[in-house]
Amino acid sequence: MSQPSLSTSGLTIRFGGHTAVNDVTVDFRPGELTVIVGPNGAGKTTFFNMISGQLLPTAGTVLKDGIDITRMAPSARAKHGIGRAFQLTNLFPRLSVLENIRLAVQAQSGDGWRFFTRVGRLTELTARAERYLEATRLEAVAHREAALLPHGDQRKLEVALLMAMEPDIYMFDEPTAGMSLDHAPDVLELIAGIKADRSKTVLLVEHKMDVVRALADRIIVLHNGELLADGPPAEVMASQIVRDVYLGHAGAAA
Amino acid sequence: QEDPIKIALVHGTSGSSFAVYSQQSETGFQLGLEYATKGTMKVKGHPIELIFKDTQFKPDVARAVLAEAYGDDGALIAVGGTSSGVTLGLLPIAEEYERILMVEPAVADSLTGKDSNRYVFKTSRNSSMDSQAQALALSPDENLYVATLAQDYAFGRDGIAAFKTALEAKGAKVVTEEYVPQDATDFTAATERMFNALKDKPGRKVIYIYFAGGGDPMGKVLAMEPARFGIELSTGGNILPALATYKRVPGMEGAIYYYYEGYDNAVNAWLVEEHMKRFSSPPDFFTAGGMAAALAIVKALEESPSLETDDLIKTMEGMTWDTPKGEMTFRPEDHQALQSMIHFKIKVDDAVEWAIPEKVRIIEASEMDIPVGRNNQN
Amino acid sequence: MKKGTLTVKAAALVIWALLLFAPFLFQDVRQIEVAARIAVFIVLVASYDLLIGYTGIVSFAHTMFFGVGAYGVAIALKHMGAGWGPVLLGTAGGVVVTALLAVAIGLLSLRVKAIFFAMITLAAASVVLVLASQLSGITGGEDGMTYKVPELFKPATKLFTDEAGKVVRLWGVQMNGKLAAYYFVFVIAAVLFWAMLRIVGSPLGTVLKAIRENEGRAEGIGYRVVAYRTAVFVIAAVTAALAGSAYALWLKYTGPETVLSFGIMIDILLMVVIGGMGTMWGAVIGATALVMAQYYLRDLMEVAAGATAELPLLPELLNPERWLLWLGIIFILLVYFFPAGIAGTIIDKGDRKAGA
Amino acid sequence: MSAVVARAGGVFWLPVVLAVIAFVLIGVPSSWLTLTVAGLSMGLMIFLMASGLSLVFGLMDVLNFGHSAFVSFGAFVSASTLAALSGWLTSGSLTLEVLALALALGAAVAFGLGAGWAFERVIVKPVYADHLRQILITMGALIVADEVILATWGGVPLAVPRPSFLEGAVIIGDSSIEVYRLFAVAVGVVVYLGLYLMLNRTRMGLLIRAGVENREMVEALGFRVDRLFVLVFMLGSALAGLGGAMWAGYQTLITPDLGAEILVIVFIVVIIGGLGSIQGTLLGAIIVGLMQNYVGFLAPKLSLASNMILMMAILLWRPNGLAPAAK
Amino acid sequence: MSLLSIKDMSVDIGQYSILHGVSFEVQEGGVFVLLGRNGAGKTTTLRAVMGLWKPSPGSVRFRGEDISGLHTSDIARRGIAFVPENMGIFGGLTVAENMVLATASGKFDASRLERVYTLFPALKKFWDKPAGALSGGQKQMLSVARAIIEPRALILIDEPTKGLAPAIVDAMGEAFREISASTTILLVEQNYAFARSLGRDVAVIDDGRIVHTGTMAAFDADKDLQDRLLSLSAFQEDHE
Ligand SMILES: Nc1ncnc2c1ncn2[C@@H]1O[C@H](COP(=O)(O)OP(=O)(O)OP(=O)(O)O)[C@@H](O)[C@H]1O
Ligand SMILES: Nc1ncnc2c1ncn2[C@@H]1O[C@H](COP(=O)(O)OP(=O)(O)OP(=O)(O)O)[C@@H](O)[C@H]1O
Ligand SMILES: [Mg+2]
Ligand SMILES: [Mg+2]
Repeated sequence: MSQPSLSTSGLTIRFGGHTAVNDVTVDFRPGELTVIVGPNGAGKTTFFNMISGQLLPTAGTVLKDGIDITRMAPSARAKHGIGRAFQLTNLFPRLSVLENIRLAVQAQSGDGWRFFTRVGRLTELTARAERYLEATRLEAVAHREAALLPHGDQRKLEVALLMAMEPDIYMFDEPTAGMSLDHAPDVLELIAGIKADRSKTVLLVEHKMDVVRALADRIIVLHNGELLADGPPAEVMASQIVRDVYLGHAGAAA
Repeated sequence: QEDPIKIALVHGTSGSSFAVYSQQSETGFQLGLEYATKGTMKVKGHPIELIFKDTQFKPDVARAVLAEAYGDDGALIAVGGTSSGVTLGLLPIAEEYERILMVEPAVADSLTGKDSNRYVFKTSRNSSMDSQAQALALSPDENLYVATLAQDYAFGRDGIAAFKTALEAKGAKVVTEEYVPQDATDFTAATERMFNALKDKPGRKVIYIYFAGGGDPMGKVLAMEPARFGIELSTGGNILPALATYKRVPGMEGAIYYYYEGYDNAVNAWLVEEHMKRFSSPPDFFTAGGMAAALAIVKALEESPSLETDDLIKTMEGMTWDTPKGEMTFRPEDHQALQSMIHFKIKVDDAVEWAIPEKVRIIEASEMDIPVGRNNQN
Repeated sequence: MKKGTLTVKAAALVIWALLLFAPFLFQDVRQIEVAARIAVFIVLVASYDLLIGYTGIVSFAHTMFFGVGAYGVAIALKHMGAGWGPVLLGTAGGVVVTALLAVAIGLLSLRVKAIFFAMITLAAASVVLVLASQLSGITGGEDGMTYKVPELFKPATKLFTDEAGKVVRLWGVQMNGKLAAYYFVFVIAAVLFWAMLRIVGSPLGTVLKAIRENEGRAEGIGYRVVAYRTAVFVIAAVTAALAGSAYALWLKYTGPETVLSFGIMIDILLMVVIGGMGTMWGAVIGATALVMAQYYLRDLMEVAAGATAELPLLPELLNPERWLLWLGIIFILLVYFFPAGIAGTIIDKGDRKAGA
Repeated sequence: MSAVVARAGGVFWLPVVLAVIAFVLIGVPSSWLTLTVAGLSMGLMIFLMASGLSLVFGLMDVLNFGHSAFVSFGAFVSASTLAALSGWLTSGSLTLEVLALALALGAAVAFGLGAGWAFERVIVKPVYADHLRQILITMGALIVADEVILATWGGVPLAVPRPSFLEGAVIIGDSSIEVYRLFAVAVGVVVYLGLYLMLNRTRMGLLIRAGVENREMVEALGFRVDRLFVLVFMLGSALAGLGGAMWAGYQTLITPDLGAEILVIVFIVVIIGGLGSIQGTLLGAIIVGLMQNYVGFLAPKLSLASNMILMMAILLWRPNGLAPAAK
Repeated sequence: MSLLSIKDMSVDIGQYSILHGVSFEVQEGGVFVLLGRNGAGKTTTLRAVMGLWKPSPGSVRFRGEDISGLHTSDIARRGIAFVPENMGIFGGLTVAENMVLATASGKFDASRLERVYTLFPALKKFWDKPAGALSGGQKQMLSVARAIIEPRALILIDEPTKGLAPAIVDAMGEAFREISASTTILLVEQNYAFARSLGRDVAVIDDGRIVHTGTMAAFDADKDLQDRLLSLSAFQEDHE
């Protein structure tokens, strides 16, 4: 098996007396799509936050390709190829869709400090941004303010931003939450496309079992901040404990 | 009909509560013109035309309006301004346009100092006069111990320095100098320090308060009962509304620039009467000052061989003229008008809104040793 | 280009053109003073817009930097005498001090909540104000200081002389030092403004907007927010300092009231808002509008009070001494009805129509 | 360790620590006592003026630069009332003097209530949740209010008569304690207790904070946020008026700039206290009051910048202020 | 008489016209489901009923009374609760304080509180913690809990299952079924399986217009209709 592209060891965070993530040690490899499931409040988003840098762990380390990134600022991690889309839509609301994407492209290309070139001159940047616009089928709304988009389009833009960062590690936090069924397939197709690339590592938090089944190479289960199960989808979903804490009746029926 | 003579009044009339002082000054100036021209508002056949400019208490605006007065409106003489900083900014404009600027009522010594120029005359008093007169009013001798309280900036420090020099020349001692922030409102700490410095001294013990603006430091010091240590207070005179707070210190002595009952001369008599008639209140500090400036200008215009600025300057250097404060003389070197001050003693009369600074005596200009700021003669 | 944006740019360019020809168009002394002040304030306001409008940083220390620039030149000229050396040295000194101050404040406190940052800058500004009035030996204290400027800028200097040795007049305008000083200020203002236009149109400019919109996400996609914020804080501060240096040269007087007081900070805020935040061109309109109001609203009211002298009450309300009252009311109405400022509103309206 | 300190009252011991340090440094007990009482009462007077701002700023998240105008108005209204009743003050009757004082303070409060109502309706209502526009529009209002004060009372300083029972000082040994300062302490404590009860014993505080965060949701839960906000605003302005009235009595000679002069200090107090908490504001005010007096005595040179330094130090130590409301 | 009757309701937001004459009737009791694609106008409909957008012209009648001009708080006081799309949590307040504000008197009915605890144990655990620190799903639970802590006549719920784990979705479905015996629920959902299991009546909205109304049973039987209105077929099999 290939070297892990991302690994955590003993990752732990406490808020006051409450341990939200407890001693999680896990490796992720390129070409693999791991779905993280677990009840609400299990610590999935918090786990993501510690990898992408929004929160600093109380203990434990995060390694990206062997480099310790545990205490880096989010921007530095982004430079190291960690990309993240958020559970609650998190965009640049008063900028247009195209500007949103171009910002991510520009961060990736390192042009942010150029202060004397007109943005319009950097046609290369715009062209790249437009590629992601097409990929997420947002061309029609390219010049609308992000805040005015319908929910579904906002979720897509969230994904487009992540794609434009061209990271090695893709982290999606419930990308299709609240998305109607005419939109969801577009997003799932995109994720499938990244997975098909084989060189990227994908982490996906998702509650919709149909989606999980369709995409997962591997499932890990978090419960009360602890790693409860880790393995191939069929095996994990079949285990009794997962049915008890997570799936409930739905699991029983499936 | 001769060409009019234009005089610009350049004061701050908006943007600060000091605007009332400007109004007093301008009122006084107009009354002064009336008096000096016997109501004709003409000098040598030239009608006098007043131009009013508002500095808004901003030096940059002030410079622009003064330049406008000289350059666009053709003012021959300008009078102003109210605050020292604004006025300092005006000085070079007078030089640039080679026209006379009569400083009134701004106080600072520096206005006739080395940054000034030969086009600047000053009828208002300066801080040295305040401080020296104040020192003289304390009748200093070896037996006098003084603590001072002032604001911590150039005005306060310079004033105290002048006061100290005058006191120490007579053998009195300054035991501590306290400086508080300009907008201080709580004087407990400074007062406590002054009490500690003074209380064990033999002889007469005085706290001198030298303060501009509100805050009422005298009231605050008084509330801590200096009398229990045998300490007296002393402070300079003030405008009428502020004199109301002096009712708490009957018998206190100090020096004041002008009080309407303090001077006994024809000009002042006319001023008080007219002012009472028109505004049903007596004239205050700045009214008298404005009038003095007008009287100086009219006299200079009358006596000068021509209306050329150079002739006017020559006429005014050394000129002596009558004002509500008695005679004033422009000192030739720095164009500061030397003038008298009143040594007063506070009297309380319940029928009067303010405490009355009753005249003890007039401190003549000759008794004070006002430093020469610059020499315009070379 | 969109219609609204076009209108705003056209208006701003007209103002710049008027400023360019001001000495010839308006031959009064006061008008030139007004024009120079407008030019300086355009730069000051535009640099502030870079902070507040583009990056979303509320700072009350902008006049402090303006003041440091002005005092740099003033102190150098005062203590070293007139000459170009002191001007350069003073400007350089002002810029260096400004940059150091800005880096220190930025790194220390750009991490705290926006409103706390505003208060810290307010505190820093008042400390500098107190210092300026305290160190009266160097700064002239409360009263400020006057000084001589290089020969070239003295009104008596003749730029061009005819055979008789008199100053040449071009369309009735004397080719003297005052004219040189005006164009000096104008060119500096124009260059600085142009540079800022380039900045907001550059990739850096879009990053600033991103930080304003959503700081966390900007960090998340790879921008070091603190570094960018500090950088823009320094850029804006240095620009303000340069504007201050030019203003000190123009005024030949520097004091707390002209370059440091909180009143100027309020003026800048008003100008940014009246013009329209985050539009850069709005700075031109805002600065012009407010400076004109400061210089002419009073006169206008004098006329109005005169015209209505017969009516009851009105003349009292229109009393020129009360012009600030009206400025305040106009200001409230502006914030109320044109939250996007003049430029912002025109852009919104015009572009929307064009888009529909 | 820090947990123990926190449980024992934490930062609320700071004033005591300050006082103890000062006692050692000053060395003269009588001076220390004078300074401490003066500092405390100064703190409570600042608290009176700051509490309204804290209420409006901390709970409603409205940065009201116009607050200082209410303070000035309160000062002038009460001074004018006292001046109009000066006959009562000199009548020698204690009842009449107390009545005059009560009427003066009442007038300032009443004025604050009315002006607060108008101010909220006309000026602040359109700009909730927009800090920048709040700063701007309230600054515009401040300009207007200052002009109105200038037009009404003129620019000359106004002397404030004081009932004779508030004059003078209590002398203990070599230290003197002004009677007026004791009175200010009493008023400050009463106001603090009232506010504390209102905010902690009723749902009002909760509703306001919730309303600031998500106004629509509070309305969807059945509450009238607009009425609540106007009430809070009126209360804040009334407190400003009361603070101004008390301040006028302390100052005894007032100018229209009075409000603007204390605005910065009031802001500093609210910020170092921590947003949204009346306890924090009281703590901040007392610390500022004590510091002013101690520093003024021990190192007068430093007193100029002492408040600014204090604020910066506290913010660097605790970026959210000393005792912010739990968030 | 129907509990809620919406007639020819249009809503404009700024320059955009969002709803163009929406009409439907909600009968007392049971769950009424409003379905539609993203951006169809579901949220806007709920907000308009709640008085958070002003509908024009048309009318919204609640128990026969026209409530379309009323202030939101007055609408709420008539017994209508609202669970908004963005959850409307007061992040600066604790969970307990969030709940207290949802009661009219400031006191909890013990049995209802117990019910909430059993339904959403997480809320009990975090009772005194700031609500802003809750996980996405926990916030969703708190939002629903606020709506059911008091007896109401009608609850408007906007996508309650978004981001909830399957077990919780089940529990919530149970709870709704139980509540709907006494309280009418107007439910907006993307999760068709969830909606189907609860709904008695259904309306489908598209582009600001009601394009279908009927019973859930009939709608569920008509696959063509579903596919046409909601593109359901894409994932239909998975839900079976
Ligand atoms: N900043 C914080 N302070 C205190 N507690 C927190 C904070 N952030 C998260 N928590 C707690 O940590 C736990 C894990 O939260 P997290 O958001 O990671 O859950 P999750 O697995 O993403 O759940 P969901 O599926 O509902 O999104 C929750 O109980 C939450 O209350
Ligand atoms: N404040 C607003 N300003 C402008 N347009 C808006 C606003 N709110 C909603 N819209 C638009 O109105 C339309 C309907 O929005 P609404 O939120 O009601 O849809 P929805 O059916 O709830 O969709 P979703 O399933 O995504 O929640 C969308 O096109 C949306 O972009
Ligand atoms: Mg989550
Ligand atoms: Mg919706």
